Amino acid sequence: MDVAMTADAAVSVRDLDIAYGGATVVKSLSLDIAPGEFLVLLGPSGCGKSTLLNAIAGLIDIADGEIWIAGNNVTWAEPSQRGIGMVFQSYALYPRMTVERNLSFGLRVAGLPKAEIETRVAKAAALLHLGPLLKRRPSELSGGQRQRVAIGRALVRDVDVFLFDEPLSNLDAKLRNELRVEIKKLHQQLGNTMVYVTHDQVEALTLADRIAVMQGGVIQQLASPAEIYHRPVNRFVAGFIGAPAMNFLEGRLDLTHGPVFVAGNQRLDLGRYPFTAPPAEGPATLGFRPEHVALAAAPGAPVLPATVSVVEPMGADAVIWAEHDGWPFSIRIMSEVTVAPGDILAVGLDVARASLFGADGMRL
Amino acid sequence: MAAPQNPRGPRPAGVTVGRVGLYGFLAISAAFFLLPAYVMVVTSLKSMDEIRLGAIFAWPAHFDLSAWLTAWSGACTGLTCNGIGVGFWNSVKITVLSVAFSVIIGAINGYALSFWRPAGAKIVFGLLMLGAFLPFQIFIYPLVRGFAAIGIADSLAGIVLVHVLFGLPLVTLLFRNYYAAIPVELFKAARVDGAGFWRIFLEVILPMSTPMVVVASIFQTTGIWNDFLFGLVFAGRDNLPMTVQLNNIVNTTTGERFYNVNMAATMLAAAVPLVIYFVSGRWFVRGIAAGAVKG
Amino acid sequence: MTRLTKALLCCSALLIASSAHADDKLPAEVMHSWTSGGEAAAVKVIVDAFNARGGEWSDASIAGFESANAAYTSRILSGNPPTARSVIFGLDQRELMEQGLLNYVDAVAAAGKWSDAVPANLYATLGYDGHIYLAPISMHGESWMFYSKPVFEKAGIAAEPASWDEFFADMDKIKAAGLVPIAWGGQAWQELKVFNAILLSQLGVEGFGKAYAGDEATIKSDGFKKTVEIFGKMRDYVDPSAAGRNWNDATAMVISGKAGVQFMGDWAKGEFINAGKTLGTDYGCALAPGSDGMVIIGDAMAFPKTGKAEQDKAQALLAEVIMDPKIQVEFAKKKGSFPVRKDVDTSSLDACAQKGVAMLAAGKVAPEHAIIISPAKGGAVTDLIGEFWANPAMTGDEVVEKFAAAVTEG
Amino acid sequence: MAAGRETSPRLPGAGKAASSKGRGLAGKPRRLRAATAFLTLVPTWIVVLVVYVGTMIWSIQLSFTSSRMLPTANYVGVEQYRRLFATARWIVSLQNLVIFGVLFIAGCIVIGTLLAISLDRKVRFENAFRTIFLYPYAMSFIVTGLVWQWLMNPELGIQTTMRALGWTSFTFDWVVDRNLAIYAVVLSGLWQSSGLVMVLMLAGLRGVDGEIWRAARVDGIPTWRIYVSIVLPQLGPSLATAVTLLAMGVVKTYDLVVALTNGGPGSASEVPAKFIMDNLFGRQNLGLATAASTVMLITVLAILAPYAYAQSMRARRARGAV
Repeated sequence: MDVAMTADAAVSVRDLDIAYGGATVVKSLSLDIAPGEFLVLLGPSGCGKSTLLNAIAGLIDIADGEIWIAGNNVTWAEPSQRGIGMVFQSYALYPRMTVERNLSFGLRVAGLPKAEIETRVAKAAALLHLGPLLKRRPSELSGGQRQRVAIGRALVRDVDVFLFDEPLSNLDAKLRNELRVEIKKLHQQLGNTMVYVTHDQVEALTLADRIAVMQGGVIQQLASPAEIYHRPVNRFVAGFIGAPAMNFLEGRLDLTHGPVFVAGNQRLDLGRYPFTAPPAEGPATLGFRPEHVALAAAPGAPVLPATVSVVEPMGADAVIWAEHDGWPFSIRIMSEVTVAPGDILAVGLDVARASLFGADGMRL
Repeated sequence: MAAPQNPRGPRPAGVTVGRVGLYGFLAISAAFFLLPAYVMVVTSLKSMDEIRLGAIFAWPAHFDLSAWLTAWSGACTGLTCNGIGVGFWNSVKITVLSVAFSVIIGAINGYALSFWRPAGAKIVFGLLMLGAFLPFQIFIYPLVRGFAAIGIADSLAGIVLVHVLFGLPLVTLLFRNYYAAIPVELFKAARVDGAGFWRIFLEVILPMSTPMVVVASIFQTTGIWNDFLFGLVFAGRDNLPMTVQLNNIVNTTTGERFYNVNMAATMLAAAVPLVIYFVSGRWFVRGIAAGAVKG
Repeated sequence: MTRLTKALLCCSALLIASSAHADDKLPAEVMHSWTSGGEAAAVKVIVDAFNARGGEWSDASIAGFESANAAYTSRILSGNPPTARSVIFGLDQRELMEQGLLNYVDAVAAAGKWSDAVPANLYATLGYDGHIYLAPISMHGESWMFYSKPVFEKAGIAAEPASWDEFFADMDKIKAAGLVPIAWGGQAWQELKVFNAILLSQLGVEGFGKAYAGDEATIKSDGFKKTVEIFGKMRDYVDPSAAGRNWNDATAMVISGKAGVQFMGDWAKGEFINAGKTLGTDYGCALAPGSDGMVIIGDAMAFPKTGKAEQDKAQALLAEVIMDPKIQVEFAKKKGSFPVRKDVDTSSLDACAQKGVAMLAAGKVAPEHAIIISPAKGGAVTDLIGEFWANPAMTGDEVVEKFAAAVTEG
Repeated sequence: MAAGRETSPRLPGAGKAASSKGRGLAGKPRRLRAATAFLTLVPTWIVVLVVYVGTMIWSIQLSFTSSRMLPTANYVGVEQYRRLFATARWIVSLQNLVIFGVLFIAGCIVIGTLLAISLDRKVRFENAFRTIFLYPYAMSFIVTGLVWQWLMNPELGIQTTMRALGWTSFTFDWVVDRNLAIYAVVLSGLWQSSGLVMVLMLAGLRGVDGEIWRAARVDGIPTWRIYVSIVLPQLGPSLATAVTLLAMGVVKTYDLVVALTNGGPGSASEVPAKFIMDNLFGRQNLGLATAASTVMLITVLAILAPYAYAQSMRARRARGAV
């Protein structure tokens, strides 16, 4: 890891180990987050993303490693001394305090002057439209309002780094979308560093400057949403990101006459595939996004006959579930195209935009 | 936990065999539970001559409240004929102090064990629970010696300390379980807000603990108010609780027994916990529903 | 501590005490278990006399044997014992004497010539290692048979039974009359008292003591086996709900004419008196059939070491008051017992007590187990007899064997 | 009880000591952060170590001496234990503890659960019923024993009354029957404590998701079946609380037996706590009493240890599943 770069980072995690009762949950993890960056930690449940966030917050014991925030080594600092604000999935509002007192609790603990507390609370309340709710108790608020209060509580702390632990998971779909936009706006307005944990890829893709996809306590890929979506580094990332999921075709790589992917009796020419390294023969998996399957033969692309089994209209577009030679896959099309179950389509695969993975699951 | 007023189960559909059976079962159960109370009340209202007839269920031939009066202020124990009333304020003193301290300490223990888990938390809790399962008579000699050594033998401090010592396992257990049901994120949020051990306890956790404070207080009040042996051994002569007087009246070996006075005295001695149950029974159920049974 | 230093301490204590102001009252906290009406009235006799002679009695009464002992022992362990505690004669307090935790009252005993006034076999149970530790208060006869005169009349029984054969014949008559022959107090301690009464009738005063001393020949004697047999036979003459019954409830059965006889200590007289019954017309008292002697238990006062000179003085005063002949008689009258002293005028006592006095004077009293064996052994015997009563399947030989084990080992 | 939040991240304390390279801005080793929590537990530690463990050690030590009224240091090896197990009354006490413990706990659970279910069926006067079922819990065991002694006395109580009412063959004489006396103790115990279980179970029932009822009704499942197969299995935590509270009482059972049967007839209803109390203060048998309490301690440990082990294994598995 480049030390010079770490010194500039808003949050820097170095060689972090976290263990519970003998089991290592996070193993020598390093991560740098730039000032003002919106970083999303994404992964399935149990991948260690929340653990990592809690470690950054100082809420759990780490076994080894260091954590730096804003150029300070805060590995052993109290959560409150780290210059962070945190928002939790269950809101974690203090049930016996009014919204106002919830917001001001941390400031009161810190012993700030009353006027200063009032200013900050008022500012946060204005920003989050909490003004009319200040005298209420959490039990008198809706889920969305509660989460806004929770965000406000992080806001008033006037810190450089915000930590979000699945903040929208307890909300219904509509509220989730609204609040997601609000968080994005907030980030644009404040320009703070935000570290955001979620298992929802839509949140990740829409909010993040960079996404860290985690699995088994290890960051699988750390890159921009576009990079992650289009050029996943391994099968796990490829399969985890995207809905419907990426289609995988099992086969082998044949280099006899230039790179060719062989699956059953189909031979797909990989001449246009951008290999990251010189390819080697052997078993391989070819992955296609549903939208990269065309209903007509694309120029220079291999064509497959496929039978339609289910059509899912989704408004703007539609997903077709089809099958070729026992291989089920999905296709995303514009909804104007009418297709019915039973139709036989000729589909073309855009090899240039596909992802090829070797036997070890790594991108080729 | 659903609020009690939420609809549960199918709406009762008029008079059915099931409903009749249900009320029948409840009525029989109620009779079983009320029978002893009935016998105690009617016995306390009879004269000794009528009691010697041996019909314990019979309605009193004529109401005689004198046994109650005697029990409260006239029954003799040894040379003093002051009834059990004299010990009343001692019992109140002992119970209030013991309940207050044991609930406060138990709540802090439960909080520390549940949220902070300092080194050895499991061991101390395990030993505490083990202590709750020992026959407590065995503690008397060592405690007497220890209390004498630190100068609180035969004192209010001594008896209160004993009750706190032996109430600790149960109260700690209750609060620990209750706090286990509180989302840990709340605690984390307070930590991020910079609150320390006491601040989180006093401003965040304790205000949420009312239901369990009620439950723990009721449990403790019942146990401490009804205690006899510890009061006798540790309270000292000036602080003897009511139960010691009750025992002197009820438990005489070679003296006469006035059953009407005994029954009245017994009920008077049980009055305080009974009233607490009648008044706070609803809170008790709610408090337990609010957390004691979550695991 | 050597005897000499003890004596010096004692003397200096007396000096300090006597140099104190004459008007100073001697405070004494007395722990006892005499909580009921008659008992309290008896204690009052001592209290009044004690206060009149310069003491200041402070009453600490606790009912129930285990509880009172727990409190007493705890006070001693915590170094804050009461001035005095009512105990029973004999081995009950022996360990405290051995451990030097009790004050002895040799001086008071010598001055009051206790050795002359108290029957020798009782005097021997008051002390240990040459000292007198206990001030004897009163004696209770325990082998009494109280009976209902109306029931006896109804069943056609003319005289008190003189032997156990007569007794069972009489009981059959009561049974035939549709009444309960024996009002049985179904608690082990009461059952043991009945057993003791029978044992004395079969073995006599000397044999009784030998049996409890663990003398194998005595325990295996025919008299002992006969005792077991008579005791077991009584099961046929009690009502089915006797188990667990308090003694006073059993007495009430005799009072109300539901039952014929009850074997109990002389404190049962109080129940008859409270119910307005008259000795001789409504009820009678006889010693257990065929017994030439009486089982007794005695109340005494023990004086824990407090380390305070004033308390030592109060203890001496209390011991003196207790053994005062007048107090002895008054106390006995109120409690239903009889005096320990042989040399007092007992004409004012009731007929039952007079019989007791006569027995005492004739040396025909047998101190019960609580006096002559350790509490552990006494407890084991109590368990055994209670279990034997409840379990008719237990054979006489088993009882003999277990009794021997209980009185030797505990 | 309280499997807790083992899946959630935990706070400092149990982990490794702070590594020196980690000392940074705040400079405070993490261990110290939990210092306040640890300090507040110090009184409890003292209680546990001095009073509980201290007493255990003291009584174990005395059990190897010949102590009678007062503690002595005359060691006699396992003599007291030999005596103890040669004492018929102690054997009976242990048997009774098992009988009483099992029946009392099971009975309270069954009755309490039935009452709770009944009250959960939207009955009228629920408050009144609940108070009636719960009030005995406010009464001391001494009172309970006294009253039931009367009620179960064949000549005073229920038996006589039923016979007087014309049912001449009615028999209810458990207290005076040496084979049944312990069951009389169980019965009065049930009267005193079932209400508590009712409250715990009622609280549990009120926490059951209402949708289960709707789902089961749609499926046409009979009410009793819903309780047995669906609702009751969800009441595990209530059950655990109830069993813990009742079990604490079982080991200490003393007053109830003293007041009801005083251990009789004979020694038919003796229990260990009474044996210990009698030998401590009635019979000047300190050595024997401490031997008995040591046996009790070992018994409790033998029952609790597997339970605690299972709990910690469960916690470990839960953590492993993160």
